[in-house]
Amino acid sequence: MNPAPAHLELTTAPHVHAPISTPRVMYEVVAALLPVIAAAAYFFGVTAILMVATGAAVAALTEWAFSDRQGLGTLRDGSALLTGALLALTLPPALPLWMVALGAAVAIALGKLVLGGLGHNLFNPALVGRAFLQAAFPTTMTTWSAPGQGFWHIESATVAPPMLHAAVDVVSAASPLGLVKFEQKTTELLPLVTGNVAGSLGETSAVVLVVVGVVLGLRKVFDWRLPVATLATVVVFSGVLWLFGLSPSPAFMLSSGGLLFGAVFMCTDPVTTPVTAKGAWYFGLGVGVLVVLIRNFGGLPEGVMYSILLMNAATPLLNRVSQPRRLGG
Amino acid sequence: MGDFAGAVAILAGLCLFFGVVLALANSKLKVWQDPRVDDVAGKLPGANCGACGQPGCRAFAEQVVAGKLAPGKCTVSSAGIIADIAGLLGVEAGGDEKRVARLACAGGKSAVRDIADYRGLGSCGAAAVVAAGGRACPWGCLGLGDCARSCNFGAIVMKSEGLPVVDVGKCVACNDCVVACPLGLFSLRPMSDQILVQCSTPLAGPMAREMCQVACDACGRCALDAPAGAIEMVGGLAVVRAAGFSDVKSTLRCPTGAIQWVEAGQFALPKRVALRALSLGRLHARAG
Amino acid sequence: MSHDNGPSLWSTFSAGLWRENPIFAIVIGLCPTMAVTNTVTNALVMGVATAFVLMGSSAMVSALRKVTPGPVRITIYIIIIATFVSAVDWALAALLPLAHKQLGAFISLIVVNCIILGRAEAFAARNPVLPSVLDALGMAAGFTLAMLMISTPREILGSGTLLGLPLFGPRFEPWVIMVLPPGGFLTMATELTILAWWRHRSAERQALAEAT
Amino acid sequence: MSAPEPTSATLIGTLTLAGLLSGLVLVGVFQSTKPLIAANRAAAMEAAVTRVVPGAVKAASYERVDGKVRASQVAVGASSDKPMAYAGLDKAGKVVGYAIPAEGPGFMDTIRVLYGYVPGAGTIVGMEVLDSRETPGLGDKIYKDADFVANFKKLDSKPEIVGKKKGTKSKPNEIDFITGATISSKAIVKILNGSAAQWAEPLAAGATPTQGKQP
Amino acid sequence: MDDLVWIFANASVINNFTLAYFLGLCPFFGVTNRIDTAFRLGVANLFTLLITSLSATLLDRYVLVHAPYLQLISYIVVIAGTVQFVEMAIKKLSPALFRALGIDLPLITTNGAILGLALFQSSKGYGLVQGLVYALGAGVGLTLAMVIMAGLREEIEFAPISKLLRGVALNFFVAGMLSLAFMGFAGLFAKG
Amino acid sequence: MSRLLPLSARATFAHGVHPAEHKEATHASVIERMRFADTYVLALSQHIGAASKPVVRVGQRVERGQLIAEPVGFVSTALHAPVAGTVAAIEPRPLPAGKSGLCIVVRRDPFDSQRFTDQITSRYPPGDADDLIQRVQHAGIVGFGGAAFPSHVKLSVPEGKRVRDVFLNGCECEPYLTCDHRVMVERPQAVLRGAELVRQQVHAERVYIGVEANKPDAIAALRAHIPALSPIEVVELTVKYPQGAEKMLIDAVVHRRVPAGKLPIEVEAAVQNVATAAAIADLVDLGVPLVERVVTVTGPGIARPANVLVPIGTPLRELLDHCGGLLPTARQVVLGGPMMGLAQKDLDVPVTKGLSGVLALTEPATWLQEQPCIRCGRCLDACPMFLNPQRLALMVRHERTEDLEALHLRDCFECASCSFVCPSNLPLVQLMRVGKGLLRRQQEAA
Ligand SMILES: Cc1cc2nc3c(=O)[nH]c(=O)nc-3n(C[C@H](O)[C@H](O)[C@H](O)COP(=O)(O)O)c2cc1C
Ligand SMILES: Cc1cc2nc3c(=O)[nH]c(=O)nc-3n(C[C@H](O)[C@H](O)[C@H](O)COP(=O)(O)O)c2cc1C
Ligand SMILES: Cc1cc2nc3c(=O)[nH]c(=O)nc-3n(C[C@H](O)[C@H](O)[C@H](O)COP(=O)(O)O)c2cc1C
Ligand SMILES: Cc1cc2nc3c(=O)[nH]c(=O)nc-3n(C[C@H](O)[C@H](O)[C@H](O)CO)c2cc1C
Ligand code: SF4
Ligand code: SF4
Ligand code: SF4
Ligand code: SF4
Ligand code: FES
Repeated sequence: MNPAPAHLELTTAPHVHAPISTPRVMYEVVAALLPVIAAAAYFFGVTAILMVATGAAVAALTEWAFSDRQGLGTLRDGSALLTGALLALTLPPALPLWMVALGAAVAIALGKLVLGGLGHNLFNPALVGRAFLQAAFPTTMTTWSAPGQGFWHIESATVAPPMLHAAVDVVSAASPLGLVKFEQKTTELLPLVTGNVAGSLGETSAVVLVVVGVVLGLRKVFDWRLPVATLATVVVFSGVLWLFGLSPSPAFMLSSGGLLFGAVFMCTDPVTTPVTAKGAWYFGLGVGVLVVLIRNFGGLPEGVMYSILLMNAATPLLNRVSQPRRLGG
Repeated sequence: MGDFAGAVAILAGLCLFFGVVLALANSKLKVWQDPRVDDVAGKLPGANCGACGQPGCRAFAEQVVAGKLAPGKCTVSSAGIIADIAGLLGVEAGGDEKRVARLACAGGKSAVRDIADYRGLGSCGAAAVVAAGGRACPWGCLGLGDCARSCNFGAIVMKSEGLPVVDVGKCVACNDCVVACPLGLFSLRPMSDQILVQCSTPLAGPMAREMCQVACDACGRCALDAPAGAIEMVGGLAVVRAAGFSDVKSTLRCPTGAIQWVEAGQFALPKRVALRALSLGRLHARAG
Repeated sequence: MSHDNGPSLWSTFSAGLWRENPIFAIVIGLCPTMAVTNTVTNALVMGVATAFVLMGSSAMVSALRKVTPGPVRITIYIIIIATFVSAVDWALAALLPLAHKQLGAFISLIVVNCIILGRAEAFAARNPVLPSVLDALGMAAGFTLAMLMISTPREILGSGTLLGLPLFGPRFEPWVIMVLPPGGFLTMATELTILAWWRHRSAERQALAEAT
Repeated sequence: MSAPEPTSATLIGTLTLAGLLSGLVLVGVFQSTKPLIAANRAAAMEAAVTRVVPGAVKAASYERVDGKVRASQVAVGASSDKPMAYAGLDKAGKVVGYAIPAEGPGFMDTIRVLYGYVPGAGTIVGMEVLDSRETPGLGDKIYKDADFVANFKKLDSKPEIVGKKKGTKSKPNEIDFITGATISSKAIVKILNGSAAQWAEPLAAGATPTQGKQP
Repeated sequence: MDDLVWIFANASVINNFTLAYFLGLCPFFGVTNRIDTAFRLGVANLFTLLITSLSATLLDRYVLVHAPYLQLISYIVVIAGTVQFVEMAIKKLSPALFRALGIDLPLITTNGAILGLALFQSSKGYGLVQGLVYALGAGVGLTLAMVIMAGLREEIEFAPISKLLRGVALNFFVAGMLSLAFMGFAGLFAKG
Repeated sequence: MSRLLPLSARATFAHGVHPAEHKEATHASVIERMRFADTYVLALSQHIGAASKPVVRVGQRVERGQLIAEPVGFVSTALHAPVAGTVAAIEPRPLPAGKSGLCIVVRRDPFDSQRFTDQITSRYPPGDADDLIQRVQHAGIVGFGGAAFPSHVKLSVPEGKRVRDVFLNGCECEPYLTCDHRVMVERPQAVLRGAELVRQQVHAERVYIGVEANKPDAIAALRAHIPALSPIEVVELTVKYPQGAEKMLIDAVVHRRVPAGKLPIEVEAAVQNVATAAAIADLVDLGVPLVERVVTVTGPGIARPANVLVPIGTPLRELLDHCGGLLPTARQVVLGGPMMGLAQKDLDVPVTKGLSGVLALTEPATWLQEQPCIRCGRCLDACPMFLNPQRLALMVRHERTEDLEALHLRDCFECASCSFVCPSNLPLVQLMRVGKGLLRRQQEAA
């Protein structure tokens, strides 16, 4: 007689699985954010760390509060943490922490949970949070404090009590995109690449973002087509306009604003972008065109967030028109 | 004052113009549709269940008004509504005898051996493609309730034995559960078919009984006890051939209780009959 | 739906107030509900103006229901409604010029408020004048109530004021989004959710009470 | 349920009748509210004129035809198919400046403004936004932000108004933009520059400053 | 030319009739459950908008000069009459299309976007060509919003969403996020 | 795409996945025979097509290799006694993967020498190549590649069609399995002889033997025996799953794509498994019908992994016992490879002609909890049929049968590449199967 187990287990094929899992993918992206957070802390000081911590914590708390609350619930997959951290990194430094918290709560509750949670949201949750903040507090959200004011420097605005704005104005600096748009001044490329310019926490250092993006792409954490299509479209489209004097140079377009950050971390969000390969190209094309249009002809200096959200909205349609053609069909 | 008249004229003129256009359209572009279709459709339950064989209630209404179907073909409507529609159209109510969904298996958790653990999607369709689930009998009910989920009328409840129980009062014979069961265990039967073989295994003899306590082991007693031709043994199973057959005698010697006389709902036997069946059948079988 | 065995006059009126609230239950008349609820004052004025048009047109439609030929009835209803709207428009411009300016084109757009044509078709065209007017009154009241419910949080959060009066200190940071289009949609969505939850709970309670 | 089919004549008749009746009602209501509405408009506009043209207490309407300015028969505040300007008159009935309505695209939608203008020197002496859909909290600062409105209390429109980043204005023809609403600020500047360019010469060339029609 | 571009951009996306002006919301929520219905109704609306723009310009120019205050009622009579005529025609010529649009056709009459277009184009003083471009923009914007919304709604049908949220509330949440995204078009081509 | 790049010299197909191979336990295990069992259970339906019809009675004596059931119609084959003994029963029995069907039960005669009888060799005289099709059918040869398709059907070229190339499938792309590998290494001449027989039968110009690069000894063994100027060529393929699926193999070697829903004959190709070819050679040269096959028994839950030549009908339990039995840690027994194989609940089922491997696994595939789909698109990039498994799975869950048709569910051949790569561990193939059942039942109902 066999010492066989009394009950064999029946599971469906395949009986082997690739060594990947959704939580693992999420935590890889979280890990990839660490250098970005480090760069933010280098330029904007301890404020950056406070903001990222607030965003991640509130996002996680919101996810937990609305999920089944059995143990960690859906927190375990790490996506809420990621959303919160990403949101914080797209915010201007010195934004009151209560706004960061509000944004994170909105990102998870409105951007994600209302629609059914992980995998079902239609819009990038972090950007829903950011768009909410941008629409709610337009002035505060376009006030940029200058980099390099010392590591331990904390603006009074950052710690303003909830619902109130800071009594004292922050030492503000115009962002490179704001400078082009409203004062027709371009910024040198070098500071843009290293990141020593005004802007949102995570977006300023182009070099860090490029390295992180390449690593994530090579590790197949995301679909490389999405960022490549986006960036290529911006380069080509703005390049053409640049020849006619209608746009800053493609190099400037690439390295300024939230484009690289968006391309690496947000255009690549699997949930809100097309599943098909062709759809990914369309998506990147759409984001690229919209970014160039909004930056050069729109009322806003920066359009990455809105471009991504708009293409998120179009994603179900893109999926539909880009169904793969079956083999031999 | 001219202003005044002008203004009134403008409006009246506009209205006159559209009056003429619409009147013309009304007479030239009119599409006649039997208004009774709307009336009948309004009375139907709107469940769009398809039990009548039509793609939906409105299509059924069109067929009824056209005289192609009897109102009674709608199995969902109450008799009152059917009579109402029949009265409206001046036709016979028609319709067939009430049919209900019947399950050809009684192998609940305690009757059939569990020989493996199925892990995965909790639907019968999914379990059926993984070694037909963990129960020993590959023909029997998987117990995961696809039928209950498919029933739009709430007529099927999964009972603790892991078997679906049909509430014959609610069942409208829509055929959904018949399609939903991956093993094809459901069929629609007239209510007057009261002798049911509640098993589907072709296995016979001890192999069948070892696998499941209530299996039809093809002993053939029921066929012998029934009038000639009413019950036949086919491929290791008893099959009731006679329509409206309800002779309880034929079930009494069944050693496993696989063949049953049911009054209304399956698995809900009148106590008296159940006891008789037990004493005569099961004990008999155990002794032998 | 004839009047004799129909519902009582009171229930005809009260239906629109809550049970069949045009906004929260039937979900029509959404345009003004989104467009003019960024301040409570606007919502109120709009509610009153709509109420007037609704009652007037319901009465007219009901009175003329026997002589209105089917194929052109919508056009006729629209003429009736537009007549009342124009009158209200001018009356507001004459009497409350400021409110008129605030509401702008939305007064004219009362013509296309679905509630009005909807009630004309669904109720007034089939019922005598009195119930029709009561129905209109109930619907208008329900509409106004709903608009108030939506405009209150929008104004408080979005401007930090209520009926134009500042509520918080000068350091309050208003949530501008609340007075913008997304704020309208999101406020409505949130209130609908709360209502659904509340209805669900009371239904559960009732079921519980019946069971015990 | 099925009623007898109405004839075409009935359809046409009822519809025309409805139009006729409605026309009667409307004309009636309109005629009775018209004077009040006109008075409201005039009063509102006159009030606006007196706000943007300091020293004025009354307004009179002018229109521009073929590059010339002349007194207009159109009442103050009423709409006209010609470009209009309102003279601000002091107590003595002397023209102290003109209030000119102008419009152009803003951040969200068309912005309509009324600005006070003194011909000759081409000085702008006041500005008021009549109508705009600019973003509350941002673009609406063009009329809510006292600092911004104050820019137009005394502003040279010649050769042209120039906007500067907040706190950097230095010349009489410069204004401070609103932080966070640069676009709306620019829109105002563009509207004023465009309008002033059209009115400067005709007004300077001297309108016949006859008394306008009193409201 | 520049002007026409701005008119088009303004009507289609910047001040989208549905998402920014809130016109025709009831049919917007009513017909956006399927992409193809949304698209068909969007196109139907587009044509109605073009016809309305044309009629409104003609009315303004030739009929209403003497009684501009009858604008509202004249517009609406024209719209109602036209829509009712179109409805009868479709019913006759293409019963399939009629069945597909079902009750939605009369909704065009009460679609605020149509009356809104007529009123706005007149108050903005647009001429014939500008009016038509404005109508085209409005129609395209309307269709765009409806088709996108329908795409999103077809997607959420599959999501595990609580019963409390399903239905109208959910649609409003989605519309809210969509209009948030559309704010990105603010100020496009405004050339401040 | 990759074949356009000069860098990747080896041929392959687009999409697909690369699971860990796990072949080391048995790839060097010489094929061994096992002790005879007492009872053999032979399902009448061993293959796709109509079940065979018994030609023996209960109680009758049968010799080893004797015909016990004959084909019914064209797509049907014969069945032979794997041992000499008596027919104990003809009755329904549980079969692998929860199926069931009529079986002939043969009780072995413990005193018989178990030689193939003369009778059988004389029925198929060696050297008579006149009608290979008939003989293959009556020898009960079915494809060893997994689908157990009657091989003679593929040997007969339909009217108006032609076969330009024959492909011998030696990919064995499923992890763990090494039975084809061993056949190629140990019996290269039989494989090549079979290849030539098949080629002549279908009048093909060439034979390609596709072997993945992870079997260098098999490639070498085959190449060593190919005579000069032979139309047979061994093609070394990149290691990728499911290279062995016939459409992928043809695409990989000659870049011809079989039209959707069609058979390889549409692109003038015929595919046979290498072991099938060897069986055909054995039939022609030695006159033996198909009564046994090589099965790989492996996995972390088996005491002694091995490649075993097993008589058809051997109870699974006996086969496992031959390999030392299941270890106490074993929690799953899978019939077939780990990608497409089916979990087994009952060890009393018999070995069938289509069985290529038995895996004893210790770690159920549910080690990963199912997560919501994150729409990452990995499944689309894996699917060798270029389907959209993500959408298909969604539509199955919501029973949208029209959409299933539109998304070409029928083209899915259940290779499980999609499930393999899904980071959320969705049971995608299972859903594909459920969906096909749904379509079938709905069609039946209509
Ligand atoms: C991914 C991402 C998307 C962003 N999208 C927007 C946007 O759509 N609009 C915006 O104003 N700022 C956006 N930001 C912030 C701006 O990119 C950045 O801070 C910009 O330089 C602001 O310039 P400004 O001060 O001229 O507005 C985004 C940032 C990130 C990281
Ligand atoms: C939701 C939203 C609404 C806005 N509305 C206006 C507006 O009405 N007027 C305006 O000038 N800028 C508006 N802006 C801001 C402009 O996009 C832009 O950031 C600003 O004009 C830059 O000015 P700054 O360089 O002085 O900060 C808005 C921004 C957002 C996000
Ligand atoms: C996913 C998949 C993988 C397969 N892998 C192999 C394989 O590795 N070796 C093989 O011989 N047949 C494999 N097959 C079967 C082949 O498609 C084909 O049916 C077989 O090679 C034909 O030969 P046969 O009839 O001799 O079995 C596979 C089929 C599928 C669907
Ligand atoms: C490559 C990658 C990028 C991601 N980007 C975002 C993002 O931009 N915003 C976000 O909220 N979540 C992001 N996520 C996390 C996750 O997809 C997100 O929480 C879901 O959208 C929630 O359903 C990302 C995940 C991955 C793997
Ligand atoms: S699904 Fe089955 S049980 Fe339910 S009503 Fe239809 S036939 Fe009856
Ligand atoms: S033996 Fe019969 S009753 Fe028992 S489980 Fe199988 S089919 Fe059901
Ligand atoms: S969909 Fe089918 S063919 Fe495609 S990868 Fe999945 S199982 Fe294979
Ligand atoms: S691989 Fe899995 S998670 Fe990714 S899209 Fe496919 S089903 Fe969804
Ligand atoms: S009120 Fe219903 S569409 Fe506007």
